[in-house]
Amino acid sequence: MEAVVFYLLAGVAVVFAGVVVTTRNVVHAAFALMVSLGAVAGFYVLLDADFLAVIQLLVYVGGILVLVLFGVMMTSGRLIMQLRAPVGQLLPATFVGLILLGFLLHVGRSELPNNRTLVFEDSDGETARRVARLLRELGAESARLQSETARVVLTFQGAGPLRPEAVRDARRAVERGLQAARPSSSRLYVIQVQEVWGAPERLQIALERKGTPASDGMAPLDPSRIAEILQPLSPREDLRLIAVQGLRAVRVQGLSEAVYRRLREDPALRVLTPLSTTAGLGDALMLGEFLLPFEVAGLILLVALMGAAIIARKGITP
Amino acid sequence: MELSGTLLAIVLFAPLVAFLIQILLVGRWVRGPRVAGAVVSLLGVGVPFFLVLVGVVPHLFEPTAVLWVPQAPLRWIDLGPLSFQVGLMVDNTTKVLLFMVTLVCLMIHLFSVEYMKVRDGEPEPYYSRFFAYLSLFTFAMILLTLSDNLLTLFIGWELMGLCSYLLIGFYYERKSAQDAAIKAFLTTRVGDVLLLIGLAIVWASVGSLRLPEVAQGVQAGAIKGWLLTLAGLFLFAGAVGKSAQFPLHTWLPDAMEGPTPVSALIHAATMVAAGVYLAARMLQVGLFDERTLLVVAYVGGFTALFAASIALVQTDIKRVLAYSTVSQLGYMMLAVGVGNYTAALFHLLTHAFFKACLFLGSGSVIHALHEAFHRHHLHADAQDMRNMGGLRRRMPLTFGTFLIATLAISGIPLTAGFLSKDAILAGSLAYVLEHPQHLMLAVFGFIAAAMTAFYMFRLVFWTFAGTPGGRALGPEADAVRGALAEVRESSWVMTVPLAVLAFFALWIFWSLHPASEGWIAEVLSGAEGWLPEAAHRAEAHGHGPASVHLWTMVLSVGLALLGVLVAALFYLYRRWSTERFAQGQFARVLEAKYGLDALYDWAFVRNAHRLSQWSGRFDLRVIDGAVNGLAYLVVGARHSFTWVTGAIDRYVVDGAVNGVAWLLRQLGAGFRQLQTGYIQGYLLVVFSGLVALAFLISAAFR
Amino acid sequence: MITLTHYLAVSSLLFVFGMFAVLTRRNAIAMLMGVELILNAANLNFVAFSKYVLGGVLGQVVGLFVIVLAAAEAAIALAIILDIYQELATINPDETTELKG
Amino acid sequence: MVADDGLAWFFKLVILGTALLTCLVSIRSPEVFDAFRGEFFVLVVFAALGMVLMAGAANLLMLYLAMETASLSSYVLAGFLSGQSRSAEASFKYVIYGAVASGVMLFGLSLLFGIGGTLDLAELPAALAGASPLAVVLALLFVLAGLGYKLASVPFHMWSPDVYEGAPLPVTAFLSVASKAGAFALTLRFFDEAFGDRAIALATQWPLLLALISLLTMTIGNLAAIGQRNMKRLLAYSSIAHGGYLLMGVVALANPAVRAEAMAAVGFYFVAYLFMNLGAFYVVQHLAEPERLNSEMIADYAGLLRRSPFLAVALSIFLFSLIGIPPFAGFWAKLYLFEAFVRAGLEAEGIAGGRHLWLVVAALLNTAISLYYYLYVVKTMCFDSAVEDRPVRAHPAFVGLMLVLLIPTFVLGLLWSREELGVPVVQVEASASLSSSVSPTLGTPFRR
Repeated sequence: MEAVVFYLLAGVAVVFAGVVVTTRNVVHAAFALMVSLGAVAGFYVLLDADFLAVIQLLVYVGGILVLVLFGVMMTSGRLIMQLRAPVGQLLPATFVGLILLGFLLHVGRSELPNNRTLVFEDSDGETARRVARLLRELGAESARLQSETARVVLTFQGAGPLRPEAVRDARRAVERGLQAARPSSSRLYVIQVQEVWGAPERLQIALERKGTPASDGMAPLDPSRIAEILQPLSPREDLRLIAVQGLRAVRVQGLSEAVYRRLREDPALRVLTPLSTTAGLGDALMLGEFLLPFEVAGLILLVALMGAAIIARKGITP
Repeated sequence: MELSGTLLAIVLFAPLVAFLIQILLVGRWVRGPRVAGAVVSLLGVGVPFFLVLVGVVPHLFEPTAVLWVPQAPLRWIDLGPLSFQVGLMVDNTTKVLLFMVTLVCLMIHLFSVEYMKVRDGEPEPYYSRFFAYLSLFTFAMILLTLSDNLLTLFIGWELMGLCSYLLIGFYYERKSAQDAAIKAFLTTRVGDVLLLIGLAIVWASVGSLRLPEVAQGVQAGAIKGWLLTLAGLFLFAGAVGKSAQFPLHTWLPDAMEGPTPVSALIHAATMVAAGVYLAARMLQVGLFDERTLLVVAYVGGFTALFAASIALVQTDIKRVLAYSTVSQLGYMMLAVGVGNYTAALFHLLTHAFFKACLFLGSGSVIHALHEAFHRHHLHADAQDMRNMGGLRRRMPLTFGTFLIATLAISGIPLTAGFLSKDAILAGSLAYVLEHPQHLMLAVFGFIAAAMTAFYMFRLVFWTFAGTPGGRALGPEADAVRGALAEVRESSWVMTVPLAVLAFFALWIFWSLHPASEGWIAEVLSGAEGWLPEAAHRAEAHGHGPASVHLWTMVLSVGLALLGVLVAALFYLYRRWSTERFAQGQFARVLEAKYGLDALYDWAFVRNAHRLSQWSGRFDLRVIDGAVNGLAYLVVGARHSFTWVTGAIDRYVVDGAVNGVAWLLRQLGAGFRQLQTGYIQGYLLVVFSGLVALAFLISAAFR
Repeated sequence: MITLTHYLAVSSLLFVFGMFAVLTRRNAIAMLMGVELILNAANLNFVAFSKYVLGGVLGQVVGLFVIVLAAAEAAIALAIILDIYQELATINPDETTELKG
Repeated sequence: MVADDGLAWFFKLVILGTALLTCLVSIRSPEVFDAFRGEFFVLVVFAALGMVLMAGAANLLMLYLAMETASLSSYVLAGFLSGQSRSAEASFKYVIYGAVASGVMLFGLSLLFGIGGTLDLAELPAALAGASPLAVVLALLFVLAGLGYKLASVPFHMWSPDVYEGAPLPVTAFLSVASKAGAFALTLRFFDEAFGDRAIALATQWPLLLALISLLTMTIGNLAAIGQRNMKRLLAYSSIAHGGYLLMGVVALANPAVRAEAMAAVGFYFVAYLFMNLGAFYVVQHLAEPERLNSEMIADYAGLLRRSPFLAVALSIFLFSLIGIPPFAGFWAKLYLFEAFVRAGLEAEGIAGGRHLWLVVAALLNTAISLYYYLYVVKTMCFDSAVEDRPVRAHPAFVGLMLVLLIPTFVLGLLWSREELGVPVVQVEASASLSSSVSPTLGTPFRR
């Protein structure tokens, strides 16, 4: 099924990209580009990047292409124009394109690490051993296996039903605590803050491992060590940390496709899925290590806004 | 599909069955071009191709050898304790060769369906006989590749000799065809006799002719010292005859008397490939020791250069291609000689495709010209390049495919030929770096590369560029020009095989990486399951320091482009004239093919006793000449010395100051010209710069 | 089974098509479309690597930034193309060759 | 994400200094469009911010964002002249070229990300250790397309003469120094942190690659400058050539033993380059104003020595310094750079190990070539007879500015050595992300 969808999308993306480079009508080119980029959004869905797919459709297909179409309308008297280059220009471009394609396909096929990563829950420490044994049996010795703490859930107890300020303060305290405890815990980030159903005075904060793979590997963080870090921080007089639960996990990297499938299908292993990629994205952007790039991106938008206004108006203003 | 004995047996015997059906049934009752004959033969090679595609190709990357020996070992000849066991074997080398042989044979069969229909305006009377021979030829080659022993290999080998005799002499009413057939048969026979002696030595020492056992025997030291060398040299002599290496190469150009598809078959997929295949196998099992290998390398390298130089002046389109085959086979032998087994077989494969494409392309041209000349009742030679020209527009498909194959044989990047030739040249360069005393080996290869590009583009420019019949001579010249204007593209039965073969002449099938050997090298250099561990010495050479590849690429591409450029200046733009060159002594020597054909004719065919007289005269002339020449040289040197010192004063010292400034200004103006103001031009520079840098740097560590 | 190689093949094709558009289209806006194809090819790479090799959201973060940047770049580029249209009444890249040498 | 070390700080100062001078000379420049004069300064500041981020970027994403910030502002700045098709064309070419180059670079970054599995430069060496060299080099080449575009190095240089000629003069001067400074800081950090590892350098042969690019850049830059008649364009090509020399410093990074010296030499070169190149551009800008020569053509400079001795002498000094004639800063800059390069080469083993000494010979030959066109300008100013004799007066404020640039051009090399000036480049703060500390070879400073 995945294969069918993939080939369908690939066909659409590539064929319409082909239309972009061959059509004689610039509006058709813009529409073909829209379809091609829409297919890329489809790929994002296949690649578990739902949020990005939505953004792709909204910003690219919705925004940029409208901009491009406006550009087309404002700069051309007629829509069908000499878009095609003479052969003298086409030939070298084809030539260079073919070689480049050859290089890229070659690298993609046989030079890049064509491997996969899996993360399993490992609450009892048994999973790691089981995975290791399976890997040995499958002859996949090259796979790297490491234990780590994938998720930590902190439970706070308040005096009475919690108010929004208390929730906010708790969250800030946890973040500050994590920052202070660098670098050992800097690979965790707040993923979810939720009140416990049926216990209005309780609050749970889930911390999850960052998307960055650790080349150093985050040693399985002892929940008691987390507690040690966070204990001195009582966010408020009326809020105490009462429990720290860590979810240990096994991360296996460098799996070949066959081994990957085999491991996924093993009934005794539970694959750990992230709580939410959208939340993870938001967290990485707004609170995590990508805050500075996020600000820079905002700045870039400002520059674009200003620059476009200046350039567009300078000819009009005397 | 599983690789099984049954599958292999069908692959092997299908062409034989086709042959038998034709000879026993079809040929008897029907005369003239009947489709039945063609269909039987097409099936006879099409079925094996299909089986190879589904049964062998999927197992390409499995590093195993499948040996299939009949249940009760087939004892061919029982001589008490010694007996010949025969069986079939499929290892990595065989897998790729089988694919190539069946595919190329299929294409040639298909092409022949149309090509052989007519002889001199009449329907071909021996149509099915021709196809019968083709089938037998195919069977012989498949038998040779599938054999696990030297006995059946030798049977296939001899069978091919017979087929080549039958097919070269297919137009037997022509005297020249008869002569050529006999010449081919006899010349290769010289090699075959020596080969038989070699086999005898092996059999006597090892006690078996099965390849795995021979490999083990050699490993264990069953043949030692000079006996091993002797055996190797005898075996190599067989390959020399079959693969038309110097000095037994004279039969191959004459074999052009056969129909063009036969030439394609002999030159690409079967006969001549057999010699290289044998040499490569012998290298693999260890029957070639250091001394033999050196001989192989020198014979190969010299042949590459020697044949290329003769091809420079040929005017018959098929003869140019014939000498180019000899030259390319020399390359392969050179690769075997420096121990570069992978490169030799790789070039054998790529060469098969582009050479078949070249021959069939020339066949397409000849066919069209024949038709046109026949319609105009002309007797002009349809194979003479001087009667061609300007065919580019008349036969665009033939031209396109021919050009691709020409680029491939010239070793221009982005073709299969570039990949394999580069591998050979890099191997020889690496060998020379290790053994500087054998510098000539690399020199042979590189100079031949430039010559190849030159004569192949000369051929293309003469045939396809310029004005139609622009070079035609004689009383019929004007009529030839008129006939050429009516030439038409050949039918799809002929152009489809051309397109298929041209595709395989591109790099993309062999390797995605445009500057490095791809999967094929991976397959070929993989361990062969039947060889003893330590016998994998085949790959000992051929991989020198990383920078060797870089320099090889720069040198070979540079030389090839130089060859193309010089050819273009001579024949396309007519900047330089060939007149003076053509009247010179050197050209005459080349046209006489260094006199070797005449020499053999004279020495072996006529009376041999004049040889002594001749050598006496040689003595007189050469030694006398040398003394006189030396004196002349000394006098000349003194004169030129005074002239040079004067010139240095006048031109160099004065000129340097002004010249450098002038040069700088010119260069500056040149670079200003590059800055054209076209943004897309700038971007093209970006991307082509990227590609060029990638090419260069990736060649340094492939 | 779809592997990373499949995605890389698609992205390589998109990249080469984008390059081809940039090199051969005779309209500045169509060239810009080529740039969008190149950016999308890169983005697809990022997301595919992120899923297959790393198993995280890191590549998606980059993808998000790239989409934003593409929007900003398109805005500026279109403004400049409008400007050159006002000056020269053409957006054919072959006709903007006053600066050269 | 963003490094906070000596390298970043040093180049930040260079960039901010250039930005400050650019703002100063733009206050009255007629080339800056009056209606948007305020926005001009904002854009200069934004561009400088982008370049500052480039100087510190230690992460692939940040690297791209910083480059885009600098680029987007620069596109607008290049098109700031109103009603002039040349300026519009310059910004048009700039934006198309820049968009493509950065797109290609992004593709390369995605490949690097895929090979290494990380965005952090500091984590790349470990991740790249076992990777296939071909994949790494291909990714590197794509990234180099973007870096090379910012560095204006061959074959990614072709935008720069056109853009430099068409853009307003203050912008041209700004781009030729600040943009290049940011790009060089980025390139230094990129190769030092991600590819500095000896094994990676040997496997991928990037020093050979950069040495080739450096050779092509200096040679083509110098040769193309010879035939120029427009002073702005001549300076554009000369700055391409200087980029070629500077790349030698990056090549020298391949030898860890002289890493510190190489960085310091590039730093020193940039300080010298800041003064001499900006000085030359500002004299050209001043002369191009309507009340003076109203021309950028070299032919119109004839007899300038008599018409305005101050401007002629000032320009001559800047040009002498650009050639690298002894007492001036440019000489010391080149000397230090070549010395570091030679040392790096001598200590390497063989060509494969990074012994690219041929490049020094090429650089010296190139210096000789550059004499030709620089001295041609000086000759025109001093020896050719003028068309008219009306004196040309420099604005008093401009004379002040000139002194600010001239004095360092004289004394920079005499007062400070590479170590004294350039050492901050490699001094590492505790929290900085540069991994190794000052190289021990700095203990034996180079004495003159």
